[in-house]
Amino acid sequence: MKTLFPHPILSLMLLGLWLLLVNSISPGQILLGTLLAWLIPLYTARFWTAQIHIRRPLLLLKLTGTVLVDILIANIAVARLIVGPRARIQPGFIRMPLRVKGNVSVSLLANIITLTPGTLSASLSPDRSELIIHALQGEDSAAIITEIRERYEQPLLDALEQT
Amino acid sequence: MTNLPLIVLIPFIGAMLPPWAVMTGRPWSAWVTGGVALAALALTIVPGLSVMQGETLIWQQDWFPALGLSLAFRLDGLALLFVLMILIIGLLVILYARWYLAEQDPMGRFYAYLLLFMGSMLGLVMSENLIQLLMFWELTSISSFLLISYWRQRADARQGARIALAITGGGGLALLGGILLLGEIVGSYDLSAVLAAGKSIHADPLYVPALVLILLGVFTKSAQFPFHFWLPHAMAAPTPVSAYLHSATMVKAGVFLLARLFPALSGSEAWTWIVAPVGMLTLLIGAYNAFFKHDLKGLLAYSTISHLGLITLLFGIGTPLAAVAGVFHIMNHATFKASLFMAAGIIDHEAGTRDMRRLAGLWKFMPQTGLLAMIAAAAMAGVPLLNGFLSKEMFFEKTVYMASFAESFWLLPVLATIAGALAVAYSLRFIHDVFFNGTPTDLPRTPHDPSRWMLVPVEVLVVICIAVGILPSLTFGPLLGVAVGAVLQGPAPDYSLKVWHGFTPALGMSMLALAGGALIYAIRQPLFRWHETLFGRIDARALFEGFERALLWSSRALDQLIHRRSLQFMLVVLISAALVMLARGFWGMPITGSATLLPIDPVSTSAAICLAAGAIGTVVWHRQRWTALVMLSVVGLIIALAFVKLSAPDLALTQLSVEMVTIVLLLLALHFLPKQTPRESSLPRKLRDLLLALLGGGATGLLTWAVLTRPYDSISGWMLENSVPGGGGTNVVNVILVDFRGFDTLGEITVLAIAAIGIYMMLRDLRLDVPLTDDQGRPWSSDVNPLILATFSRLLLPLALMVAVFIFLRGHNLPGGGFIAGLIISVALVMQYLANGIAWTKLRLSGELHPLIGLGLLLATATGLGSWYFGYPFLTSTHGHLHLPVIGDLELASVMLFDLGVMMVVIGITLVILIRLGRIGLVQRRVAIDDSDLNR
Amino acid sequence: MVEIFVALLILIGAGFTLLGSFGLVRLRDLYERLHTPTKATTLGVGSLLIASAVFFTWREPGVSLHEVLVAVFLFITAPVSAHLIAKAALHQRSPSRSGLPPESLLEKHDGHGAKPRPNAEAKQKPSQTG
Amino acid sequence: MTDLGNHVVIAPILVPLLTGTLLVLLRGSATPLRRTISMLGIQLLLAASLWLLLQVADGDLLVYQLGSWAAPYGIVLVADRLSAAMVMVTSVLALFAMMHAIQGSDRRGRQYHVLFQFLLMGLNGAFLTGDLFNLFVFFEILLIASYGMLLHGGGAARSKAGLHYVVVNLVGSSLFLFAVGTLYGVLGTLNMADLALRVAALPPEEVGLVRAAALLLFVVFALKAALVPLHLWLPGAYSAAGPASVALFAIMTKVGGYSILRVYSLIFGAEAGPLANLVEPWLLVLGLLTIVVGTIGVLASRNLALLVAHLVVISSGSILTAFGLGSQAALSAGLYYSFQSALVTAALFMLTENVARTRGAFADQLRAGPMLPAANLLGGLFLVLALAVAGVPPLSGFIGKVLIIQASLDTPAIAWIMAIVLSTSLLTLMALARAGSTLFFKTDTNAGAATLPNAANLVPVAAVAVISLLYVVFASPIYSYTEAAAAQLLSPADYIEAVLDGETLAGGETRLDSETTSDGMPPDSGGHD
Amino acid sequence: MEALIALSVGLLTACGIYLLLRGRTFPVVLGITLLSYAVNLFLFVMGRLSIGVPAILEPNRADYADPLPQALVLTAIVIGFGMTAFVVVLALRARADLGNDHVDGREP
Amino acid sequence: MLNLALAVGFLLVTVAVLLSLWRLIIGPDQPDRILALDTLYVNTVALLVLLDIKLASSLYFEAALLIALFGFVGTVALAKFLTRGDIIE
Ligand code: NA
Ligand code: NA
Repeated sequence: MKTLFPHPILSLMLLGLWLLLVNSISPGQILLGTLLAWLIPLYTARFWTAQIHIRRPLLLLKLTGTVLVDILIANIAVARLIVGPRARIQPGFIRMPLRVKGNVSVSLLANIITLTPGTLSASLSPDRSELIIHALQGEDSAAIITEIRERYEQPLLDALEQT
Repeated sequence: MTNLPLIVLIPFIGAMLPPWAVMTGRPWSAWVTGGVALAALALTIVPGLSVMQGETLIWQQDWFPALGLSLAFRLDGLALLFVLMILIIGLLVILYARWYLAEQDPMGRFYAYLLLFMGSMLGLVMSENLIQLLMFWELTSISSFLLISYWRQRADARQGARIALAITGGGGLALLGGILLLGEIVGSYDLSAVLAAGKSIHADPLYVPALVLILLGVFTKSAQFPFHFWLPHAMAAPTPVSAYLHSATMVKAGVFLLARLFPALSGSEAWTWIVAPVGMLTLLIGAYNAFFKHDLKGLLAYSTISHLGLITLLFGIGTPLAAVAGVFHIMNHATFKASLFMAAGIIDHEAGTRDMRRLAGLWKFMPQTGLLAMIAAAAMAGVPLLNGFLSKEMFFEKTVYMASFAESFWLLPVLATIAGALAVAYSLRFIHDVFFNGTPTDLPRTPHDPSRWMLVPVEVLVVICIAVGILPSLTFGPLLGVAVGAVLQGPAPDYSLKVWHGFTPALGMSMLALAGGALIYAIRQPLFRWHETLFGRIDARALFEGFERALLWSSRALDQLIHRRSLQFMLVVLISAALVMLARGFWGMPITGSATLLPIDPVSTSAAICLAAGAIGTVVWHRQRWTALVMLSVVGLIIALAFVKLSAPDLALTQLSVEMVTIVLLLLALHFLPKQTPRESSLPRKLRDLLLALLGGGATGLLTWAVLTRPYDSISGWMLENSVPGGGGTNVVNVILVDFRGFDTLGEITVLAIAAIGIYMMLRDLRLDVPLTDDQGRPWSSDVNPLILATFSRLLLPLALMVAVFIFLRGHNLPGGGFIAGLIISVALVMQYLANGIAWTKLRLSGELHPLIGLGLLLATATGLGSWYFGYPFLTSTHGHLHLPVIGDLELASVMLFDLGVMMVVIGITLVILIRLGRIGLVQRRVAIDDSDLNR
Repeated sequence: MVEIFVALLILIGAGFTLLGSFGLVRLRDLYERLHTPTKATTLGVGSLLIASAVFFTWREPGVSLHEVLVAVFLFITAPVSAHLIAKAALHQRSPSRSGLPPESLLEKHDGHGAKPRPNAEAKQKPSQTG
Repeated sequence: MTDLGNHVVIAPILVPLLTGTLLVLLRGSATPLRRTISMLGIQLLLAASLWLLLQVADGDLLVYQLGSWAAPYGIVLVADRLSAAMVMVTSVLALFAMMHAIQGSDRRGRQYHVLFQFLLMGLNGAFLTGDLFNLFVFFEILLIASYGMLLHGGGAARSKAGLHYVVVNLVGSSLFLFAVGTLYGVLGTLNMADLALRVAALPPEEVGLVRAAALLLFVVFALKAALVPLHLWLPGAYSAAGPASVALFAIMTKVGGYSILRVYSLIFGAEAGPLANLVEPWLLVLGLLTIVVGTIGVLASRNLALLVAHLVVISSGSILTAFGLGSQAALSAGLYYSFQSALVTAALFMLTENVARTRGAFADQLRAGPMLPAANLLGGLFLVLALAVAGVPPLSGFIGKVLIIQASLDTPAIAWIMAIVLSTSLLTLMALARAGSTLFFKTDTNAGAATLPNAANLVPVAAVAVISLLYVVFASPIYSYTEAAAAQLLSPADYIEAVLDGETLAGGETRLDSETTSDGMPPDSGGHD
Repeated sequence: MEALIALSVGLLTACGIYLLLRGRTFPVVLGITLLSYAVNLFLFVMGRLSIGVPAILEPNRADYADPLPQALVLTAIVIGFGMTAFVVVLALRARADLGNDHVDGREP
Repeated sequence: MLNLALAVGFLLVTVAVLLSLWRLIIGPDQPDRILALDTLYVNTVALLVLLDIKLASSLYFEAALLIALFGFVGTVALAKFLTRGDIIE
């Protein structure tokens, strides 16, 4: 089963994607989509070195919601910063040690940081132990780190890494 | 009759024998060659007898009627005379050469060349067709080139041969021009027709150019002034060659032609005023130089020039009797000059030198040779009772006769006598300097008479000289008669071949010449000094070499000017040519047409601004190459947008995909190139380029404007109508690509496949320095594959593959298709390489990419070939709907297979190119690491 | 009603798109400028894509959701792009108004001075997971 | 199943394509196998070419509708006497070049056979296509293959020459597209016969545009044909290319000449109203200039390969001069000259390589080198080919030049043509004599030893020498053919009729009139599945 | 709009030509690319300009852009890509063989 | 209503395009140019979506998809060139 469907989540995603692409849910398209959703992961399986184990899907879903809301907030905040007086921007680099370890979770965290208000992950250390973050209002780095930890890193740890 | 061509053919075929025969033994090559010449001579007997009866034999075979070229041989008196000379003297030379050639000289080659030459001469004199004549004429030039350069390791031989070839070959080309004009005048190249057309030829406006060109041929071949200088240098040939070529054959070809075309060309003022003065000048210059040459063969060479001048002068005079004298002197000169050359060869052979300043008193050592030489030289000097005397008398007579026509012509007999005296003087010198005049000092070896057989040819010739000199009408008489008849193409005039004509002015001139000659010889020492100071430095070869050097120098100078190996120059020329042609095409024509135009909107305007910024930015930053590349990609993006806006979604997709791959490609390449371009164009150069660029841009802009403002109508209406019924697809562009014009697409993927193969070839063993820092000197980041990128790019792969399948499947009906799908897959895979590195990715890609190219090409071609099975032309498509339960209608078309082939080729090629290019650095680095391991 | 909704989405989307580019021009160093397109432009285009999805679902038969694909795609890639650009900027030591992180930290991240090394990960066998 | 004879027109394109594809698929296979496949492909091509030649020899025009789509909508291949002859000459040349290459020079680099086959495909396609854009495609095929072949074997000289050659041709291709685009933009069609019809009916206000496009196209073809001043790429490229490649290149300039002949006799021929005989005056002047400039190059060359490259330029000039005269006799003369000059210059290139190889470090430089043990053989072959190329009797070049001069006899250009053709022949002859005597006669005692040439390598060279002679012997039938080919070119109406109202070859069904829209559909469109 | 297109084609050509005439391989490659953009755009608009009417057949539409030049441009783009790739690699080869990146293989 | 919104939308996005272009031109650093180019790509996606809506045709959707995809690949390649020189290694 594992060799036939190496990545069931991926397969499901692909089927959905196919239906999105063709904008149709006719039986023919579902069949074709299923076929592709089966074949493509089979071919690309070896590119996925890390199997993603979602321990707490609901938590992940909640995190997604948080992020989406934060993106909206981020944009409004950024809009105000851009249009407003430039003096309000007090940027700075923040060094943030990471607690997440897995490839996927580290990458996800980095992306979330970038998409959410005022922060941007600028560099990941080659040993993946820390992140350099650029913050538009980076006077209080500890606060920013704490917020990131609480809002994003912990849920990620819980959902993807800790047993 | 049919053996006429055989006479010519035999020597050519025979020319293959000596190199074989020489393997049996050296002499065999001579005997075989002699046999060949004898065979040709034997074949001449029967037709020769008819000719002696006054017949003209013609053998003709159509060859190339459109050109007017036929295989046509003619044997009349003149031809017979020459055939006999060529064959008989040829036989004697063959015999002579047998003993002349040294052990180390390759004999087979010599005789082969000689037979080639003999055949060419025979063909020349027996040609009935003028173009055929010309072919043999040039063959004589070439075979004589081979003969003269026979001793190829000697510089003078090579040079002499080249000079001879240049002059006579060049003359031959002029002659070709003349003959073509003559043929145009007459309407035929058949000699019979030409000879019969004398009157109309003279009346034609092309007569003078034709005459001049033909005479150029004649004069060069017969070494007439000012083309005479090749002949002395041809003396570098082995003496048998000189004896053959410069007595009876090669140089006589010119005067032969003069005689041959005499009825057609002579008799005009132009003829007389060109031919006679050239002859006279040559006569004098030759005789003068002959006297001052210290080299025996040099003397003979200039004497030959002089005698040829005499013959030319006689034909130039143009009266029938002068022609008789001319023909007669051709015969006489051949006999005494051949024997003299042979004698000179013997002297050279025996004494080891030909320098008359070193030779002396040889009479004691080689009396037989001395006697023969003496008689032959006397004939050359015009001593009575020898053949040379007779024709020279006739010549003197003609000059006297001419003097009676005009007041100023008194000069003719005077000059003739002076030339006669000089001839006597150099003949005397030839004999006295060599055989008497004291005793020889420091000769390389002790001379003695040569072997019996080497003297036989000389003896035969000398006997002829005497026999003709005493009994002219019994010996040469009949042959001269028919020859003259052929030359004049009518009855010969009354002439008498007698030794004694009574006390005529000519006899007086002869006596005067003999006495004068003796006097000149007597005062030779002061004359030599005088000559040395006046003309000593004039050296024809140096002149020719100077000419050749000048030619070389000027052509090299021009060559460097024209053929600069500069790409910029080539491009400037090409672009200028295109501009000139565009301007010429447009000139005087309205630019703007009458079509209704589309309004401009702000989005398009700002897109155009982006495009302009991108293009200009690429130019402005072309020194910062990376930045230029960024600017360039803006242009590509805007072009794609334009395609979208202007209703070409397929184009937009293709443009975007290709653009992407191109940028990656350029970045890959840029890594191994300097990141900056040096400033090296001068301001004028920049201005020139700018001007050209603006003109070019203006031209294409105007062209675009001109077309776009015109209404039009095209064949594409048919394509829109037939796309669904004929091609089975609603995406007309795609239907055109895979069906209506599928052949273009097949060609296009072939181009891609070849490009990949070429690139693959170029990249093999490519070694380039991998920069260890960027252009600012910063070492590279050690984070090879940033984790975040790697993680997400892996996620992208299946998505991109899905999109590609989608794009491929819908291509026939909606924007998309195999090509774009292929590029999407490629880009997705390239992304993996970008994010994860080659080694990582390669391990995870199942299968090789290379075969995709061949398989794709094969699939596309095979799809095309499939239609053959149904009896339709290549690439005929078929399509239809397959109705499946549940799934519904499935649109299937054979072109999808074709498109699949396209897709495979595209994937294979893109990846092969990019990955190969990427691997250069990898390979280099691995080498570097290995090296550092060793150092540790 | 739908039309108003679509129009609103269009205006919001276009507005944020403009905002992103505006920030690009207005802000004073690269690291600041990086924030605006990543957030505003992405959101702007996202909004436009939703407008499109709504529009086509409304105007044409069936649901049109393929725009979601582009949006998802942009949201995944935009932060990665920003991250890589920031990395490049830090590598080049692009100046920052607030000053760059200490050189030792940058060297640790970027490996300046370190010899290039072959791809370590390549040595793993592809079948190994985790 | 279908009768293969119906597809003989496309065979010269498909045979090398399939051979090349097979060779691509057999990547990394052993050399003997590759050579065998390549050689078999060429022999098959030769057979197909001969078959095609025989089919068109009596004056038939064969039209092959690709995809069963009739002209002007689909792409058609057209075989007439001229195109069949060009294909034939190409095949013969290919055979000789391959005979030479498989003696070892194909192994100097990689992928030789693949590139060779695709180059053949491009050449034959260019000769056979009846569609202007398709001509562009085949140009590109032959160009990209020639780029690869030029670089075959590698080295600095080739890289440099290759760069020049490639870039210049890329610009040329751009010009081609500008020209084709303009023609389409004004006339709305791409089929050459259809273009001819539309040009003949051109409204006066469009004349300027079409003329501009036509002249631009002329620049492109002149570039390919190496007409001065657009010949600058040739000497470098041809002298740098390896012998195995350049032997086949000898035909490439002929593609330019062919295209000029085809396009300017068919589309802008006598019927083209104000655009009639558009390029002839240019051709005449530039052709003669090309001969002169080529001769300068020949005189100035310091090595044999370069000299031969300039000979190619001269021969191109001669051909185009003849074409510039425009009469049937002149075209015929030009064609007669063209076929032989391709073979002879190719053989000279092959000989050059042999000479260079035996002379070691002296290669083909025109200076005294080691004594050649096979000087007689090499020199003899050189002599024959030199005479042929310089236009000295009794070899093929002579007849060619005589025909050209003869064709000019009753034109105002006679004086120029005669003067230039004859004097440059002399200068060429002098340069060749000098080169030959330096290479084969002159020895430098310090030069070390030369090696013996590979006799098998000389077989194709000798074969061309023999052919050159036979070309004279059989001048009359050959000329009759070229004369008929010229006549066919000068009556484009037949061509147009055959293409636009013709029958399909395969299936043998008569087509409807081309004006109706239903025309061009497959016999049972949409459904022989 | 026509004028805008004509200007664009002209500008692209001009920039392309200027870069083609530079002395180093990389700018020449850029020039070739710009020139081929110009050519492609030119060839494309030879079917005249039309907005919003792609040649995808739809039941209720009569207006279509001319599909043929689009097909030609597609072919031209693809061929151009092959050529560009070739010339880029050739530039690398020349750099390796000649030691510099001047188009004539020698530093001026 | 929709048309007005579209017109305004086009206007705003067009201005955005020009602003991105401006940043692209003035730079000053290489990363700035990558960022500007990346933004330009996304801006064109916006333009295409607007065009889709305006023409009520989804024929340009794939173009938007590809621009999004390739804009990312381009940014990655350009950025990697700056940090590593060799983009495929
Ligand atoms: Na003496
Ligand atoms: Na690499």
